[in-house]
Amino acid sequence: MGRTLMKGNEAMALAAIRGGCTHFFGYPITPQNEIPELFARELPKAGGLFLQAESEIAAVNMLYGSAAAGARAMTSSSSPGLALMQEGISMLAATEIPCVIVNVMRGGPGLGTIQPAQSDYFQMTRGGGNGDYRIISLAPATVQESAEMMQKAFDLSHKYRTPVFLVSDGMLGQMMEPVEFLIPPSTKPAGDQSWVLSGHQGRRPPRTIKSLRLDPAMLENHNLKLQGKYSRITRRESQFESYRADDAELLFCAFGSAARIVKNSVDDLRQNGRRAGLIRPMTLWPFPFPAFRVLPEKCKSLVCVEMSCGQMVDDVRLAAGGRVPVHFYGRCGGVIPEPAELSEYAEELIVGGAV
Amino acid sequence: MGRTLMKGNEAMALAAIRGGCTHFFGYPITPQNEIPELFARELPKAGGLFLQAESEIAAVNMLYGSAAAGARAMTSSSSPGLALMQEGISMLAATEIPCVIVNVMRGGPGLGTIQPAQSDYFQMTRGGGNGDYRIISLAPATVQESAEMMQKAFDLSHKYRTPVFLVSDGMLGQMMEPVEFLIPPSTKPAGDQSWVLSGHQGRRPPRTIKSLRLDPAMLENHNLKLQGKYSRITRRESQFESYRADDAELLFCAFGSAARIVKNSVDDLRQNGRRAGLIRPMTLWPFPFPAFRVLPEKCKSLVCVEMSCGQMVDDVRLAAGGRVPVHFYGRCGGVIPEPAELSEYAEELIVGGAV
Amino acid sequence: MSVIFKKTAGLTETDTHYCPGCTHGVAHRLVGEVLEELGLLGDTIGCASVGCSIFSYNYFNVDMIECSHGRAPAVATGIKRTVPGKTVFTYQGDGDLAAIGTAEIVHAAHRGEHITVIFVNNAIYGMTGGQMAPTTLSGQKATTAPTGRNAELSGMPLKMSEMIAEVPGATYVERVSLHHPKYIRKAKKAILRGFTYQLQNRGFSMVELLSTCPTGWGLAPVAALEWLGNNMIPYYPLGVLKAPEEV
Amino acid sequence: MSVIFKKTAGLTETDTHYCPGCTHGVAHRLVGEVLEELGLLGDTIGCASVGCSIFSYNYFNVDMIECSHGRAPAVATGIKRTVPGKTVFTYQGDGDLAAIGTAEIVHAAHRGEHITVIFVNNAIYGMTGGQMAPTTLSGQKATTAPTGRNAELSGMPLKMSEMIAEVPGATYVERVSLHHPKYIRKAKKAILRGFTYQLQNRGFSMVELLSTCPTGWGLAPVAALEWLGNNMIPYYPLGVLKAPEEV
Amino acid sequence: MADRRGIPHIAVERCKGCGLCVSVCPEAVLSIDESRVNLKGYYPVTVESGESCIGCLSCALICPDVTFTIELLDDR
Amino acid sequence: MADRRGIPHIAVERCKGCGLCVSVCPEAVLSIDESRVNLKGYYPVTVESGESCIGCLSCALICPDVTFTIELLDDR
Amino acid sequence: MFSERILCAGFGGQGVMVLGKLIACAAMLGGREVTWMPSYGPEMRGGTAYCSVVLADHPVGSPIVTTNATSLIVMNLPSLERFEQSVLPGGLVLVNSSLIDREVRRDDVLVQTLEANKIAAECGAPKAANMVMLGAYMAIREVIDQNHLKMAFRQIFGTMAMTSFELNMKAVRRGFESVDTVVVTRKAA
Amino acid sequence: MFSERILCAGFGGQGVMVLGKLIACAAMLGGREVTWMPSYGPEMRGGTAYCSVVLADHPVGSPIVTTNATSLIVMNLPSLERFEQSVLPGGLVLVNSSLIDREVRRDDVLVQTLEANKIAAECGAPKAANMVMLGAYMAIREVIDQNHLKMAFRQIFGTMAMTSFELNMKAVRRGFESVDTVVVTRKAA
Ligand SMILES: Cc1ncc(C[n+]2csc(CCOP(=O)(O)OP(=O)(O)O)c2C)c(N)n1
Ligand SMILES: Cc1ncc(C[n+]2csc(CCOP(=O)(O)OP(=O)(O)O)c2C)c(N)n1
Ligand code: SF4
Ligand code: SF4
Ligand code: SF4
Ligand code: SF4
Ligand code: SF4
Ligand code: SF4
Ligand SMILES: [Mg+2]
Ligand SMILES: [Mg+2]
Repeated sequence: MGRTLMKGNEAMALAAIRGGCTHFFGYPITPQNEIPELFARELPKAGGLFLQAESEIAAVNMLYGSAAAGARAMTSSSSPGLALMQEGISMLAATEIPCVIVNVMRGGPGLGTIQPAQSDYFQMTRGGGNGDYRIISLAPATVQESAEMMQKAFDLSHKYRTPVFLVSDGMLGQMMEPVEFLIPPSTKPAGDQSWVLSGHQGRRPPRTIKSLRLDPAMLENHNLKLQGKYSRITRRESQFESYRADDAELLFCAFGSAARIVKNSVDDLRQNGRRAGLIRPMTLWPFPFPAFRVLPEKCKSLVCVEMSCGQMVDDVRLAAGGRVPVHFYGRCGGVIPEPAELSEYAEELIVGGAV
Repeated sequence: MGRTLMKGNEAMALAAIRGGCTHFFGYPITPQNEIPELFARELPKAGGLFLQAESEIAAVNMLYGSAAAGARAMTSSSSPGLALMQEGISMLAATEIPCVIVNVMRGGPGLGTIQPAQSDYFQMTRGGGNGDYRIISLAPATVQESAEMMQKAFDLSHKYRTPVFLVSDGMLGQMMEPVEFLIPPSTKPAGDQSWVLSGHQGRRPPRTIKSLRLDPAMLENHNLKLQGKYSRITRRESQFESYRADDAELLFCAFGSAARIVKNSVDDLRQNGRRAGLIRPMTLWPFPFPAFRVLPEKCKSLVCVEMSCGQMVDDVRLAAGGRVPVHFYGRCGGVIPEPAELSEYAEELIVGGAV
Repeated sequence: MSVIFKKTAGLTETDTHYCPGCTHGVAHRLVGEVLEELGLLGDTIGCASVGCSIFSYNYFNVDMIECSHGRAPAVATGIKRTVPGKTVFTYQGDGDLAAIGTAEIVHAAHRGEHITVIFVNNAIYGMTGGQMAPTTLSGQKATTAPTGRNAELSGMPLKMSEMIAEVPGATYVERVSLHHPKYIRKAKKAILRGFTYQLQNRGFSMVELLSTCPTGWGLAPVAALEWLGNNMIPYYPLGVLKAPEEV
Repeated sequence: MSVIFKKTAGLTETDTHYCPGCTHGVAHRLVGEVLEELGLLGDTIGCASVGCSIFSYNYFNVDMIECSHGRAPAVATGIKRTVPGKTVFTYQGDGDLAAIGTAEIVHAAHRGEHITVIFVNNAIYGMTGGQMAPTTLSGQKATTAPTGRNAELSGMPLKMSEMIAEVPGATYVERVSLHHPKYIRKAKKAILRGFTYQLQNRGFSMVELLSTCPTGWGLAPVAALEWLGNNMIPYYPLGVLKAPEEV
Repeated sequence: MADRRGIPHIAVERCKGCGLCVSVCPEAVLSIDESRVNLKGYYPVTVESGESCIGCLSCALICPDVTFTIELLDDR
Repeated sequence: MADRRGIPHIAVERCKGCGLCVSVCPEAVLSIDESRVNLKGYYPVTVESGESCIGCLSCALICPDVTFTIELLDDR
Repeated sequence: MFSERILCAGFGGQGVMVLGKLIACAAMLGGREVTWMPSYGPEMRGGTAYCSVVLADHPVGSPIVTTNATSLIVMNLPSLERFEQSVLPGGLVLVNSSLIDREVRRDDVLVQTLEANKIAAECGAPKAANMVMLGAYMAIREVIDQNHLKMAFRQIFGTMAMTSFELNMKAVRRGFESVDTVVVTRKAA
Repeated sequence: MFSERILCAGFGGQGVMVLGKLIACAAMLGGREVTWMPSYGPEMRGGTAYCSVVLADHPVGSPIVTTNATSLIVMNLPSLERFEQSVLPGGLVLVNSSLIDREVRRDDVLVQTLEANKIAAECGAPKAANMVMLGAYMAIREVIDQNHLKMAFRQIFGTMAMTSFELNMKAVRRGFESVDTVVVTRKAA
């Protein structure tokens, strides 16, 4: 196909179809509407199904049914819509149903705004639904990566039988950038289908997909099984990008949209002779703690930059473990920071002696 | 009244009425049904209103309307019900509506069980709704405290114009213990009513309660205002109990039901000559970081005990800041740890040299 | 000698957890029998809802999925749209279907989903201990209506079948009762009809079964049957509320 | 010389953000006039819903509250149950009321809440850019129904008023249209009647206003009025669907 | 019809002693046996006068626990 | 009725030029003025032949932006 | 430190919950720290109902008695099956032999059997077998006195008809007395 | 490092979004890194529509051009009012003087005015004022060439009717040429 100019939302939808997605259920909400709209046009042509649900709650439950019946299925929404899906997501995690859920984040709380933000980090990494569960959470920073991570999301979800979040935002979803589809289209996974609801045909005992276990010992066992899976994922799947970090004195940590902006200011700072670098989590959960295990020798402080009032900063502090101070710089409510203000903030820290 | 034997759920409901609660909206769910049932019997007698909603979503939105119209109003539910309320809670926080929301936690994820658990710590401290917001989260450990914190919850919610969580669980809610109502009944708060919807009577401009702000600068300002309030609350309202902690080598951290059990094992360990102690967060948010600022001189390690797979442990690690190792012991799925197993775990740590 | 009645293969060997005399068991049997008679057991996926019947996934001899409270029709939609060749049904209580799940049932009907809904109306929340449901009768006591349902406070009981019948996408809606063998025979016919329309891809079908909850009502099982007959049927009249033109 | 028409005090001076020719503006005016004429402006609390009319809180000269998508009837319930002396209304679009908010509207009606619902049905999601609504007509194009609504896939359009009229607690339900001055006069009468019943504590009233969305429909404003008259009214017949016996 | 002869068999261990079958049997064939408790802890139903059974199936239709198997004596 | 004389006043800056009023005026009193743009950027409506106005209020009833004030010349 | 950990178990209708509540309440009125914790949820339906009661002279930690009961009061056979092993060596097992026709298999506990249903019937209060058990418990474990029990009745039942109060107290007394009159099987602790 | 940051602004129907997309796409086809970012949401309705385009020879960080535009293409007056201050000193302001009858007030930027609507009408494509602006932009900032623009047309519009393609290209050419023929106001950088 070569490089095509495409919105992040469109790239995710097309990549999903390449990733073998056959069923989409969703409810309109800005700034992600290009996703359902593209599916509405394209999925039927590919023999798949686009169905508009009456609400986000219905959408996530249709997704549950569809994926339980064996489809590669997904939904997408934006922040308040995700809030409504929490019960359903907890259920998907509990019953280990593979599927993909996109959050094109906007500012909050409440209705907030339709402009970009990253203030759903907690929602994307620490549930919001009830109980102990974790969702793999992938955070692209470019349109190209949005496409690639979408294809990967389906594979991960099937590999671990778990829902996967793709965490975009209004900026990444609405902007156009060159995209090239490099990953070959997926064919249906030959993987384990022994849990899929298909009718027993009189040839096997009936199957049940369920989360309720009234015997505490059984539910604890189930939880331990889930936790075992989560540790495997934590060990194997955390991912990050390291940008000019090797010799950094001041190390930024930022993801997604914020990270792209931070890169600009890392370059600016470097031009001014400041040793700045960036660690960009590409998985929000599992958070890439290994990236911080060995900090650059000269690293004097970490600066977490978010388009929120500070949520990932908890994880950065946990990663720092008290070894270096962690500073926070955030903009919120739909405001997108400029590289210059980040550089300025960093300069102040350096001049103030914090770095 | 003297000491009366009472279920935690009943004590909360009665205390709410003493706290001036006039309106309750809720939807049945185990193990909190005694709360709505008591309100159904008692509130009408007190001139108040009990209304059963068609769902938790309706309940939290009725609460929103009622509190916005000036009532001391509340709802209660249990874990999956709370998951459904997330959008509404984000809205309540955004619009700064004072009200009280009880979570009588049960095991998860999904439907999980109706037995006690503490696996909604994330849900109770890091939203789950969209956007940057925080909810004051009170965690009683006895029936007596359930009653006291309930009355306090209303006052806090009005003081800061913010929703307040009362975090109980199936054990605290279902068990009976002696209760004495010591705090005098609240009278209606004379506080600021300038935001209450009351009809303008042609005497003032119309009022609007809203969360949407399409101008990013305005929404950022609103967020900063909220954050300012959250820092004030963080500075002033965090609370904890310290139990035999002064000279502890091994310091437990646990809240609510788990904490009462830990107390037993602290006593056991002390009897065996082990210097154990407990820090019990009484507010989950704001987490009582000050309790950990100065650790007991001899403290060699922290042990976080939860009836979950480990959620508060993040905050304990943040509190420890790398100064001492943080261990985690959890039971989940409705299993309640026994003091003996905790003591045993602690002994192993001590013998293993971790402490 | 011939066997004229035996337990259907549509039910598993597991004993139910229902209270003595609870007609959920009768509803189960009827669904099991119909699925067996239509030869559908191997090709059916059932959606269990949250209520006393949550464990129905242990009792029906078909693949089953547990659905969050009220959401079974959405889950059923997802399944049916993925494997249209399978028979898909939901089994829902009145709290599940008529309260929290109102939007999902209305919109499954609205879209004309080719599914069959078994709606067990016992006028109460059984599972959680006898709270008032939208279907609780006027004056009927419940733990959250200690002096009986008060229409001034909570409105008159909701007639879901009448409402759903108004939705263009609903094909077949009938209300039957389980309080007497004669009525149980009719109930089975209705269930059969519901599944038959599904097999013919003729859209959404729902059968409302008036059912007892001796525990929640605080009545002995036999008294509960009578109470149903004397109190529920007058308010919830039995019969076909909507049916397609036969083809 | 006498002024026979001027802008009502029921609306603020703020200009609306609605697209040119969008009849949301007409609906606003009618509600404002009725509230003014009944002398209720100082005693009314309005519930804005999520849709193009979200900013209605800037336009009505009454205290207003913003409600999450679909939940206005629950919020209104909370308000009315707290200050029963105030007049409480919701203003909701068809996506808000007929999709995500189905449960809330049905149950507000079910409980017979003494509120008035202004239901603006423009057969589309205007705010989010023209997606299909439950009320979108068969064959009508929308961004999520690019070849037109297909009844096989999405069912026939949902007639909310007919459905709500079936709910026992609903007192007054009428459907009117805003596509022509003659109909607008009738619409105002209906709105007046809705609020009057509320003042008499006679329960739940809902007025469905057929409305245009020139932008979402891709039509010029005048063409949109015609389209409404020619296409919506035949499917959504105007008139009283339910009204109380006069006392 | 009066000639019709049925034989009711009861899976006693499944019985919850609810008495619904007893209440609907037109021939008073069944009764609750209060002299014993089944493994589940209920007084189970018992066939009191089997010879009167007309095989009408009422008991089987109303039994929520599907305890009944009914045979028809077709040689009469 | 033909005797009735109305005077339409238009809050031009509020007008969005949608033309609804023009389309419903029975006397062709109104027209869109394409010669100018109001502050909002629309071609506003204008009174083309005010003398024909019969004060029927149609324009006022249909205008979504409530631009009209109508007076009745009652001396006729 | 004093700590009595009691499990009361039986069928749904046998009144084991109230039995536990009365013990807890009377002990509270006697100045103890107490907790009472029910089993709850749908598994109760038709199955075994039970509650845990803890009496102590210091704040009670876990209100749940699982493997470390000091007393077990069992009203029916399934409950004995389920909880026999939960009693600490040296603990008490109080058995309603009206409905339990097997022996306690442990030989490291104190066993007291009594025909509670029969005794209750004799008192003219056939439903008060739980009160008979309560009386027996009071006789063996001297942690609550009759006065506090009477006050507990008031607190739990509110204004109760005098006759039923008298009947219940009679059953309690008969249970209390029966400890000396019925066959006692004491095995070595 | 090369970095061109463009703001295109005008009324909803003026085609500023497409104008920006064509620039971005053509530049991409010419080998640049590019981003395009629209304003979105209901405030667009009837108001000002605008988009940001960034062209660079390295990966683009922020796709949003706010205060640091190197070029501003304005199609109507409100857009000039809103964005005039967003241009960096030395930057370009390209003004559609058909609809903007005031002068640019900055004296530290390069200003080019052209009567885009009039020129478009002259081409027989009255709706193609945006294409005229595009041509002028190409003439001044030599970052995209005609060939890539043609390919960009294909990518963005798919199979477009040949006539409308030709018309659009004609408008682009006339815009390109007009830079030398219309009055040019250059102020000192
Ligand atoms: C989200 C959520 N809310 C509430 C509950 C609690 N709950 C469980 S069953 C039930 C009601 C069951 O009533 P019904 O549907 O009538 O079924 P029945 O038990 O009467 O057969 C409720 C409210 C839940 N599990 N999940
Ligand atoms: C929970 C949630 N889901 C989705 C949205 C996005 N959304 C905003 S308005 C709207 C639909 C509006 O349509 P309608 O109610 O018909 O009003 P209209 O704009 O047509 O007047 C939607 C889906 C939202 N804000 N919140
Ligand atoms: S509670 Fe009611 S509905 Fe549930 S099993 Fe018992 S009788 Fe049946
Ligand atoms: S989008 Fe439609 S409903 Fe919304 S303001 Fe524009 S015309 Fe009106
Ligand atoms: S078949 Fe009929 S007659 Fe025979 S036992 Fe059953 S109910 Fe009685
Ligand atoms: S109806 Fe069934 S369960 Fe009930 S008594 Fe008869 S056989 Fe037993
Ligand atoms: S009042 Fe009637 S006649 Fe006069 S301008 Fe308006 S529509 Fe025309
Ligand atoms: S209807 Fe109103 S807004 Fe539309 S053109 Fe006429 S005056 Fe202007
Ligand atoms: Mg029910
Ligand atoms: Mg609409």
